[in-house]
Amino acid sequence: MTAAAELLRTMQRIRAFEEALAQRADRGFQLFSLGQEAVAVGVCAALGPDDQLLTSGRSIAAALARGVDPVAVMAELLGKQTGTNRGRGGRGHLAQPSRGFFGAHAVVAGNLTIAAGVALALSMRGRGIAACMFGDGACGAGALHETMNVAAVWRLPLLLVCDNNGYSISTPQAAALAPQPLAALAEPFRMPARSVDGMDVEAVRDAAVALVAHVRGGGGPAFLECRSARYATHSTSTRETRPDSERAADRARDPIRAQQQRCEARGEADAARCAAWDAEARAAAAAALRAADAAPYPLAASVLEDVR
Amino acid sequence: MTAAAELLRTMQRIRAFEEALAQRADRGFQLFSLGQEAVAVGVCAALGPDDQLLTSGRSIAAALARGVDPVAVMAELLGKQTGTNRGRGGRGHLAQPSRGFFGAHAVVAGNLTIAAGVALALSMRGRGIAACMFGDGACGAGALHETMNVAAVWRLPLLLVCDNNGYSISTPQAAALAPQPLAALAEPFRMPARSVDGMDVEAVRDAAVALVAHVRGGGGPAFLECRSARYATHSTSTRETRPDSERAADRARDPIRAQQQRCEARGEADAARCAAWDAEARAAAAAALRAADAAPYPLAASVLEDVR
Amino acid sequence: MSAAAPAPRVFFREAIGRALAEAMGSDPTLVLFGQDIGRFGGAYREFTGLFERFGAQRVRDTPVAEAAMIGIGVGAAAAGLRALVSITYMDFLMLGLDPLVNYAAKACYKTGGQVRVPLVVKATAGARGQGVAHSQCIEAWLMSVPGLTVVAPATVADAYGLLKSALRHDGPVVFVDHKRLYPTAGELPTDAAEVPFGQARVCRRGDAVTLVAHAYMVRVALAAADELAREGIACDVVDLRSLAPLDVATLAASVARTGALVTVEEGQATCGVGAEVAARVREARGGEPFRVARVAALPAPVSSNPILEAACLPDAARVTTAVRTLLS
Amino acid sequence: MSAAAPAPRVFFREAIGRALAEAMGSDPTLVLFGQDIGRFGGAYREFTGLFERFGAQRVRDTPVAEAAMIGIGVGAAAAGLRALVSITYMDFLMLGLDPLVNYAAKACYKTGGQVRVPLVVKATAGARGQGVAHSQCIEAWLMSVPGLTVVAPATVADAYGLLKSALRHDGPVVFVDHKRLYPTAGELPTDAAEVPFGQARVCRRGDAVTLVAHAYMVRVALAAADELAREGIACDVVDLRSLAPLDVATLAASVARTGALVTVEEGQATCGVGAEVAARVREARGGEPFRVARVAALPAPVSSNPILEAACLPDAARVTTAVRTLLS
Ligand SMILES: Cc1ncc(C[n+]2csc(CCOP(=O)(O)OP(=O)(O)O)c2C)c(N)n1
Ligand SMILES: Cc1ncc(C[n+]2csc(CCOP(=O)(O)OP(=O)(O)O)c2C)c(N)n1
Ligand SMILES: [Mg+2]
Ligand SMILES: [Mg+2]
Repeated sequence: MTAAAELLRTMQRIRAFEEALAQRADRGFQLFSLGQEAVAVGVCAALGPDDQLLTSGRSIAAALARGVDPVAVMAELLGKQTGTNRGRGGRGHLAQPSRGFFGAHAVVAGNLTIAAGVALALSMRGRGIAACMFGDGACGAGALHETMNVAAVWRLPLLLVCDNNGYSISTPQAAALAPQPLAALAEPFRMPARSVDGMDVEAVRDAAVALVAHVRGGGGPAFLECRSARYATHSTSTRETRPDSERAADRARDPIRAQQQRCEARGEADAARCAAWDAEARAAAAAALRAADAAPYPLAASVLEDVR
Repeated sequence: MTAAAELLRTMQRIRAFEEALAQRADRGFQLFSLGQEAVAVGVCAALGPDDQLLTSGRSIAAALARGVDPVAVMAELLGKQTGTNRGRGGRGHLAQPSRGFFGAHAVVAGNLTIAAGVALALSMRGRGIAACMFGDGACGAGALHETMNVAAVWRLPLLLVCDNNGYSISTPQAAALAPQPLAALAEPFRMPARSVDGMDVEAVRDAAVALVAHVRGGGGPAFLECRSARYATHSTSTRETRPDSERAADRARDPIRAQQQRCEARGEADAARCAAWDAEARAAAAAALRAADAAPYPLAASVLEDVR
Repeated sequence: MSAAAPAPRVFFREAIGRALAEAMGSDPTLVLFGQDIGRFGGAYREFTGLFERFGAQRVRDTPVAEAAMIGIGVGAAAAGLRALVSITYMDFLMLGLDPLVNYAAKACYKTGGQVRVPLVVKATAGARGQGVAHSQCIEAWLMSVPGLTVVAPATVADAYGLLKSALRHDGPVVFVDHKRLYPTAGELPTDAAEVPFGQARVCRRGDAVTLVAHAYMVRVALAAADELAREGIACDVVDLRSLAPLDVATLAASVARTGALVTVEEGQATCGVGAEVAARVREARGGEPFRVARVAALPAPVSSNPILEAACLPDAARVTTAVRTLLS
Repeated sequence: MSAAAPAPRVFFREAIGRALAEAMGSDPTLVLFGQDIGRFGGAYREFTGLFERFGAQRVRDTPVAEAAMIGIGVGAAAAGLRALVSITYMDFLMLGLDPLVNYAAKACYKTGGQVRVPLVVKATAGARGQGVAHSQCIEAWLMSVPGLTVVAPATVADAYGLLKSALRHDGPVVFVDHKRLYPTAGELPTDAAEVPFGQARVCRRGDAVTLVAHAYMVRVALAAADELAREGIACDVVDLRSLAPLDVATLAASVARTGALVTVEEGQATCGVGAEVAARVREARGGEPFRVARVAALPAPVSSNPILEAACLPDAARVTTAVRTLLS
């Protein structure tokens, strides 16, 4: 299978996974990446096994793109003992450092300084880089500034990835953030920065590959802004505020459809093959959901375990 | 008297004041602005009576340049009841909002967000702008980023003044800060920014006047970096770390001597007149010190006053 | 309460919205700051309609930047406006403690009375399935800060009345609104009044034991009292309402009658509200003995996991057990 | 203590420096972060020589950015290093509470044990003429955070021993070094040992009253005990050393003998260490009565003004008065 097809299939798996999980509204709200799959998938295509990825609370796509077992992710999101975090982290806190997914953190911008520390540890231990995904919302936070500055002064191996879906809950980017594009934030710190179409998985991947090469080569941090669009509401329990027209326009640039068309155009996969992959992804998601449903909850008596 | 001579005299008064206070080592440590007088004086020359100035802990020059009564400043620094803050604020917390000196705050970068709030209040009340002085050390802090962003989005009437003396205690700028010049920090926020020689009081004043005009005109915030040099140690109780050669070079570009030479060259004041002004400044400082010495300490019983 | 009109029942968010709307209407210097409080109306719709009525100058959507939100609120309040800053979850207040504690709480003192900071920080506390970094109750930290007033309503009437008081106070106030109160409703007379700081509310009379709680835990304490009543144990239930200042007189009077005190809080027991209440009552009682027990969260982070969250937090069963153990 | 060599007297900063140097030497993954801790050697020269010996990679001068300092320390520790972050004054810890409390203290729990954070945050507390925003003691806040260990030495030996323990612990520890201890000296045997967490130290024996303190206030308590001894009042003085976990057994045993407890702390009384100590002792004593008084800072900011600072803070006179009042 070609690399382009792999990108497509990973996005299909994420989409199928989230759509399957969306059926479980009874299990608490979720933060989906529907529409934003290309960002996580493109970035992860540029990372290696020794690297670590940190994300914001919106983390399902990233965890799956990084290769974390979907059954364990599903179990975690449903609060089961077999989850990645033994059911204790849940939505917003998925983690599996052993798979290079250092984890999600639901405090907006709260993952940035942590990521710089992870980058430092990796560099002092001699292998790997850290990548950190955050939303446009995090760009107003001081932690980004502090992180960019220290990372630049110390030349930390850190790739900062702004998954800019244009909104912080209901607040549009322009109402909250003066810089335009957000990648401009990196300029004073004299680190390479790129702003790309986050709905184009290959564009994301290509930019990420270039910046990762810089970071891995000891050049210090880099900044990648991916302009994406979120199809669903902020979380499954948040009310929608965007006009229908805007949402329709967003839906029109579906990263999965675009990649499928690209694969077809290039002759890397025909429509039937793509449909088969999609069916496979849906079957796997359904299986993950069944496995998670069947798994036990943690015991109430375990509430004081792993506190310190 | 000419404007240039006024600038000179204000700097002389500040220098004399701090040198007089330096005799009182027994009264706790102090944070002097020796060498940095031109920054506060140049900036204050651009402010009007409705404006408010906030500063970092290094605030004597700013308070005096803003026109706060030196007797009250001296009393405050010696912990006396007749001080600006009734002796409760002391070094690092001088304030007299009624004189347009909103005050000092000794938490590095802690004054920035406050200043943005003051700017908002002034703009909503229809007059005045806020200016906020901070050191290079504050430029690594997230509060600067948050402040610049909100100020830019809301077009707050805020002049940010970085009094860059090149050091945060012992840490040279380059060891702590990636941006160069520091004024570059303002660029992503699309506000006007200037970096000027902070040892040249007219250069500071001219840049401040231009940026204040922008701010006052509703254009939103602006950023002024003044490259200065601190002659003394960080505080009177801090050990010196800079090489003698560097300190000598700093001393060679004395803002007061430079302004005096300028006045003389322009024929605005001859050497004798400048010396007389200096003597006057020293006499006034000595008088302020005597008055402060004579004033009472606050009563221990007042410790719970003004808590809420 | 007006004799004429029966008090209408309103939701918690409506009580807050009404207090805000009235204060905005009567005080043109009042400005609101928060994430998604404008057209969106706030996480719990408690700001609904304010943006439309008072405009973007006075109802300000902010970036996600809690330090700046609080700092700007503080500075604006210190310079002549009145500010309310909405912190979506109290956990994020940690990001803004520097301007709140190091500046706002000290401004009046350190300037010798020149600067006052009429600021309200509304911080939504407590657990409701949102996980380890969105569930904390840190009001005990704030109680300890000289210069801060801290209030935490448990009812619709107190949400309204305490917020009205906070919005007229001339110093910084933290207003703690608990997530689990948002689905609750209660009576709010049209002529509802301000609730002064420093006055606890005895919400149930009994003489076997004093239960002390605040915010959502008042409901838990009342549920426990209901159950205990069936066993013949009559509880005095005191709703603190105001954590700083504390109404020690009401607490001490209750304990004088009951001789037993059980404190209930959703935050941690360690250095918590209950420890302070017990200490103050003891000081006020001048050595007269009484029994004490504390009920609080277990010493663990509060997971979003429903099993673990429930295991961590106090509920009526834990309160009744504590009471029975104490009295036995 | 070794019988052969008499224990040399060293300054507080030297004890800290020695613990750091030894830990750096034996654990190559240990990295230090702080403002001016490199060539400058730290505000109290407690880092002197470490930069020269271990280099710029492991002794890192940071910008003034407490959130990043702590966050980077946390991240580095979580990803396989061991980190010590020096916060010049505990007041500034407020700027870094988000990574410390919302991430580090919860990382192990929320990842189901996958991530451990061997981090020490050294935070210098207390008042010594530095004013309202440089004098606070907020260790009580930290004590209440599940997942955090909090220690506060009062002596040279404990500064060394607790720091050594902290630098081997596999979770986050806050190490509180009080400013006024820096001019003090004490014995530090060359074979000085680690001091385990959760063990208080009885530093003076008596059976009239138990004085409990930590950090600099242990010296104040001892001075008060000296004075009270002259009046025939014999004090048990307990140095907590470890605030979380608390050594309740030692405290309860002392109070069992004396029947009276006076807590002394430099922070605020409200929700403070003393309130917690009293509550825990009470819980441990199962209702056996004892008398209690708290001595703490007055509820005001701590001014740099010498008169006001002294008026605000506990001193031996306030402790002796509290003891006499309690026992009378
Ligand atoms: C410090 C902090 N403040 C507020 C929140 C509440 N919150 C959760 S997600 C979110 C929006 C973040 O927007 P963005 O960073 O753009 O990420 P997106 O949700 O769009 O992926 C907010 C404000 C939070 N989690 N953390
Ligand atoms: C948040 C915070 N961290 C640390 C300190 C300790 N401190 C006091 S002054 C200072 C140096 C500040 O340097 P700079 O901003 O350049 O101002 P300068 O002293 O050079 O005028 C530091 C680190 C502080 N006051 N506040
Ligand atoms: Mg977004
Ligand atoms: Mg400087």
